[in-house]
Amino acid sequence: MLEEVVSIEFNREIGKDTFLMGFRSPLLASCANPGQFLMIHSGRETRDPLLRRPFSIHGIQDKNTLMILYKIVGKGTSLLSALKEGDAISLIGPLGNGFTFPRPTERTLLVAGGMGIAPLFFLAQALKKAHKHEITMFLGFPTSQEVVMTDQLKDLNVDLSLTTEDGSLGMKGLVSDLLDQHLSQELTKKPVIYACGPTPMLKKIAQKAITCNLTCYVCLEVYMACGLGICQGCAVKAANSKGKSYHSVCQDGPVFSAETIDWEVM
Amino acid sequence: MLEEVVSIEFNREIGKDTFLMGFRSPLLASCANPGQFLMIHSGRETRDPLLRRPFSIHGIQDKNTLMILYKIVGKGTSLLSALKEGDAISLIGPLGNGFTFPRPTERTLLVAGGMGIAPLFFLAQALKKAHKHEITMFLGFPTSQEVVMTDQLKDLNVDLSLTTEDGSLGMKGLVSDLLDQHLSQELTKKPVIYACGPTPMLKKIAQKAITCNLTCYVCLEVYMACGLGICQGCAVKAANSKGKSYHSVCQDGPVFSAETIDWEVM
Amino acid sequence: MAVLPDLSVDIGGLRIKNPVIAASGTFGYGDELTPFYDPSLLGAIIVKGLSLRPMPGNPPPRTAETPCGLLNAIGLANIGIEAFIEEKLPSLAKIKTPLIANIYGHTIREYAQMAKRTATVDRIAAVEINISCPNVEAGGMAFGTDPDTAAMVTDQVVKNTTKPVIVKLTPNVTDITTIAGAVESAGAQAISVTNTFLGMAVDVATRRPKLANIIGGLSGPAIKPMALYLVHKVVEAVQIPVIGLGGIMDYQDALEFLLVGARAIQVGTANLINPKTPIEIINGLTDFCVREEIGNINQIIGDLRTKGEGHEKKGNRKDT
Amino acid sequence: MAVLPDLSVDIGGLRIKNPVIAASGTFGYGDELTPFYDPSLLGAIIVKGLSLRPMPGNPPPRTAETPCGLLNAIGLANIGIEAFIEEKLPSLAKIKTPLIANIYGHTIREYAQMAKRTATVDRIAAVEINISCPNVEAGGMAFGTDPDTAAMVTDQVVKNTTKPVIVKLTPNVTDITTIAGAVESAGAQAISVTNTFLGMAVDVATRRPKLANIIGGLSGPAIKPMALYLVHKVVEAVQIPVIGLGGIMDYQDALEFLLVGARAIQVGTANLINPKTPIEIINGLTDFCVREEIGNINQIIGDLRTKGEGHEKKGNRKDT
Ligand SMILES: Cc1cc2nc3c(=O)[nH]c(=O)nc-3n(C[C@H](O)[C@H](O)[C@H](O)COP(=O)(O)OP(=O)(O)OC[C@H]3O[C@@H](n4cnc5c(N)ncnc54)[C@H](O)[C@@H]3O)c2cc1C
Ligand SMILES: Cc1cc2nc3c(=O)[nH]c(=O)nc-3n(C[C@H](O)[C@H](O)[C@H](O)COP(=O)(O)OP(=O)(O)OC[C@H]3O[C@@H](n4cnc5c(N)ncnc54)[C@H](O)[C@@H]3O)c2cc1C
Ligand SMILES: Cc1cc2nc3c(=O)[nH]c(=O)nc-3n(C[C@H](O)[C@H](O)[C@H](O)COP(=O)(O)O)c2cc1C
Ligand SMILES: Cc1cc2nc3c(=O)[nH]c(=O)nc-3n(C[C@H](O)[C@H](O)[C@H](O)COP(=O)(O)O)c2cc1C
Ligand code: FES
Ligand code: FES
Repeated sequence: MLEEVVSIEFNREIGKDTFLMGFRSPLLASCANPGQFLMIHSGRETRDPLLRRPFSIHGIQDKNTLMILYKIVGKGTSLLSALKEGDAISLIGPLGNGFTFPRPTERTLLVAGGMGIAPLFFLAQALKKAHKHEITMFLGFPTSQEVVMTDQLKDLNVDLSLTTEDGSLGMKGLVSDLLDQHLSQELTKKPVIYACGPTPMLKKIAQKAITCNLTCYVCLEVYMACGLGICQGCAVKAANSKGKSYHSVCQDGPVFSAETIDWEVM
Repeated sequence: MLEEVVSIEFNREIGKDTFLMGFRSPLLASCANPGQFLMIHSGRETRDPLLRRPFSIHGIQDKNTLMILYKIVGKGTSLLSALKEGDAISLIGPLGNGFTFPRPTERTLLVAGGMGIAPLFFLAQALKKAHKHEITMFLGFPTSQEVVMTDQLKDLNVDLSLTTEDGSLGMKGLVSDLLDQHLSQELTKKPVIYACGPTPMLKKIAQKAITCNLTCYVCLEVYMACGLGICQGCAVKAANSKGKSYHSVCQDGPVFSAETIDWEVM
Repeated sequence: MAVLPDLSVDIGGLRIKNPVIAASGTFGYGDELTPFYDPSLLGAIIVKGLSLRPMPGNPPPRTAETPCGLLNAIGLANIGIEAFIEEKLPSLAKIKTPLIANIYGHTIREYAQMAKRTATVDRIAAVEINISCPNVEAGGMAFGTDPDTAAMVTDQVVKNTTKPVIVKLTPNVTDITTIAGAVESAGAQAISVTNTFLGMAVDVATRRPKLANIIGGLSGPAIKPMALYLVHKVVEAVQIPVIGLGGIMDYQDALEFLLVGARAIQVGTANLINPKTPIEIINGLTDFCVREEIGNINQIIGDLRTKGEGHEKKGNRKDT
Repeated sequence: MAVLPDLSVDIGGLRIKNPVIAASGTFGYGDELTPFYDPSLLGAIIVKGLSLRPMPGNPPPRTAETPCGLLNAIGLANIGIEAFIEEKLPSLAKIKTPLIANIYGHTIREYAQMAKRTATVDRIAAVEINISCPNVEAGGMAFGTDPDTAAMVTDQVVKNTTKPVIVKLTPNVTDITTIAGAVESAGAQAISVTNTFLGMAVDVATRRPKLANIIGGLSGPAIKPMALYLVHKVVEAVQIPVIGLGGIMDYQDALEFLLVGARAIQVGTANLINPKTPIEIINGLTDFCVREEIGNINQIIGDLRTKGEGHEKKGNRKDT
């Protein structure tokens, strides 16, 4: 965990309101794992926005360049998108616990909704590198204009299925529908599921996985003030009320085993 | 008085921490007078800084380009200096009352301290254009690195004298010293004085002018919240307590005849 | 296709065509911002705070910027109620929206006298009592921090005018609901929440307060969450309409106040920065209603949803 | 050439090497930010608010950003004072700066019990009483809004511990000086001003409060002018040292509080954004003193200049 001011190498729109940003940080690049995240602050002179914003590490390029993939949803991401090559940003990372890798023989199923693709792409890359895993991936986006990273995933030899909510590309519907369909088939080998995306999607997937008794890891996105484990702001209800009642997403997560979360209240 | 979002044509450092910014605004350029000012806001996504900042109109280029000359002193000016060609800023103007021009035969003396040069350069330009006035100008800066616009003033055929506080260029001392010296000579013709700069400098000059019974216009810089005459924030004590006690700098000024201000409390 | 939504609301007997009102002290006497738009478009205009006699205001500096906020210690500089009515009002004839007089007295008697003066002036549609100004020595906020005094002022104003009476509360109290309850009982027809928060700032280079008055009132986006909380509390405590204000800069901010139950909102500091803010808010609210298929703005007012845990309901936008 | 200035100050019998203290709830239990710097460099550390028994905290969402501010409704999630002393304290041995326990009770008896528990723990240098938390049902802020109750809590804590007692006040009162006076009379050795301001925020897309708890406490730069005003008032009202906090982000902010008379300052929300803030403030104060030829930080404390009108004194910086 370190704080570093880095210089932006690129920051380009690769889909509607969706940006890929890269910055040089050999130190962070050398220790980043899929599922971990960064807390980023763009403003230098201004106190508005006040807090850093959390972003998953999306990958590493040429050993020294770290990437994030993000979508404009508000003030912070909008300001981020206006930054140009050479501009400085401050980041803290790598934070949180990354994904637990599957055993080399396990069937691996990645399910990404929207920007959930950010950490899962990094995971796919890492898995392919480590063990040449066979990976099935379900991707969901609101509409075709927001679809990103499919070429890169195909280059990685990932078995890809796509949904869009409006049906403008791939199957029409939600990515969780794709998973339901898939799991309703007779499966020879139980998959390990890795999911990241909006909370309602994760809830559906996690509950399905628990019902089917499948190992499932979710990468949660909640509102974070510090990302450092000091404010206790990022609580999620723990499933097992005998132990502690809340997990800290920034410290105990953001990756959780599905059954450790109380999905009822999510 | 209008609000306009304009595109920056240039924004370059022409002296230490001193920037010249130009933006296209045919409408404003057509009605701007020397001594008038603009309220400028640079931030789009952010509420910090909150208020607009006032800047004198520094001149007009090619009929359609308006210029300001400014120095980085805090948050607002620092953010302004980071803007690049093509970036948008919002401005309101032209605001306030400009300088009352001297009669064509009057000897005209401009006294500028630091950024006080901004409106006075515009005035010099306008006077030369209108009547080919003979203009004497006293300029003061903290140090040689901050000296700007002298070449342009020479091009205008202004009779220029320079002081720096550290003596690194021109005479060592304050620009008000230069005026004192000048006024201590036997003068054949009484000059009309136009002064702009820090308040302590204006105070000295105004009091001197009043003592010497000279016509003197000062362009005041005070803290302004709105610049529009609605907040009553920009008050300065009026000299004649029989009438109203305070002037609104943004409405009644920023140019005042020296004897209308109560300099004791400034 | 879309029928324009009905934005009109009723504040204590005063019907206004939309819930967007210009706040006192940030809109001059009514026509200063005419170069930017026609003020007749506003729901109402509350003019600069008026006192019985003209007041010069405090020595400068009177304003200072703070993070997302504005400190002011204007000290109620104004021409006095008489000059306002005689000299200013006639020139405001062309403004086709209710004008509300914001009045401030040094004594309860002064409040009563001013109330009486408004009673016969047709052009004044309502009176807003300022018992919450932090920037004047006598009276001002002092009247607004004690329920009994607040009630007495209200009572005297109500008794002396024929107009709807709005009481503007100060946030600088332990329990705003007791003050709200007291002025309601005393006959106020509506309550404005909130005036500015007490604050100060220091220039470290000179080691001097940034305001000559040392202390001032804080306004602007910085105070929005606190103002919203206070509106929420007052709405729960009283029956009469509440007008919300404090840091409203855009239509989303306005919606936050309407959702917690404000019947109308006022725009203050934002006028100083972007004079067109009130118009942008009116347009924003109109578009929002069209988008969400809301025919009447009253359907939004108070529609805050507090049941259920967490943010799981995100995206569940439509229910009209 | 320059001798390093003496930054040490005394807060109610506790001497600290510099006036920069980590605020409760924004610094964990003391060693969480060790990856960024050695916490021994701080003047003191106030640990996360402790209660008699462990508390799980409020349901999420617990935080929301507002303009230049942070709303929180953590609800005092903590492991309880017993677990803190038994399990946490030993691992903090390597931190060479005073640790101050911030305690919160549901009843006056609980405050007394916790005070007693701290009495025998060498590693706890002082106790800060939290009678100002807006985010818990019983107690919390309620104890801090009434002078008599505030005095009773203070009295019980003072009687039951051997440590210096600091009382942390809430800003959500009409007159903070009466509360400050009451806790001073009850034996408090120092006063911290201020805890968070009550606030709320609404997500207009979902029409739900942004905090599950609906209301929360506002902190960060937005509150700085109000906190500074309150410190100014309390400094004028009491003899005991005042610790200032609220929105301090850099050394200039810290200087503002010192100039109005705070003996020391705390850094809260800034830790969440830039963990190195307290160190940058210590360095900034050191450089400032060197630049201004100030040998001892106490020369700055309370050196606010309020004489004379206007800002004519600008630039007149040196007088030591
Ligand atoms: C561990 C983690 C990893 C993340 N990784 C990525 C990523 O790789 N790419 C990406 O685009 N986004 C990611 N996010 C979400 C990202 O942090 C938010 O989109 C961002 O903080 C929004 O900031 P803003 O100022 O633009 O929006 P705001 O103006 O703060 O908010 C705009 C809207 O977004 C919602 N929102 C804000 N923050 C969050 C959040 N943390 N979680 C859910 N909703 C939020 C708000 O409630 C509001 O509705 C991640 C979040 C977490 C916690
Ligand atoms: C009518 C008018 C015309 C002006 N013309 C110019 C110009 O042409 N070029 C130029 O560089 N500046 C000009 N100024 C001053 C300019 O407005 C300020 O420098 C600017 O507002 C500072 O903003 P900031 O955010 O950078 O500084 P801040 O962070 O707000 O303040 C930094 C320091 O500057 C002081 N300061 C801020 N605003 C003012 C002000 N209005 N007057 C005096 N001191 C102030 C503050 O007290 C503080 O000490 C003019 C001011 C007025 C009123
Ligand atoms: C410059 C200025 C002058 C004000 N004058 C008055 C006044 O005369 N009477 C009054 O009731 N409120 C006055 N106020 C308070 C505002 O009407 C409003 O209550 C407050 O600023 C909060 O709203 P805002 O954050 O939208 O500005 C003034 C505020 C400012 C900033
Ligand atoms: C996330 C968070 C948790 C807090 N927890 C506590 C606490 O446990 N006890 C306490 O006395 N104050 C607590 N506070 C209040 C801070 O200590 C401080 O008084 C307040 O935030 C104002 O200072 P700031 O603006 O520098 O943050 C907390 C504040 C925040 C933001
Ligand atoms: S975000 Fe602060 S503890 Fe997790
Ligand atoms: S700055 Fe607002 S009236 Fe002049």
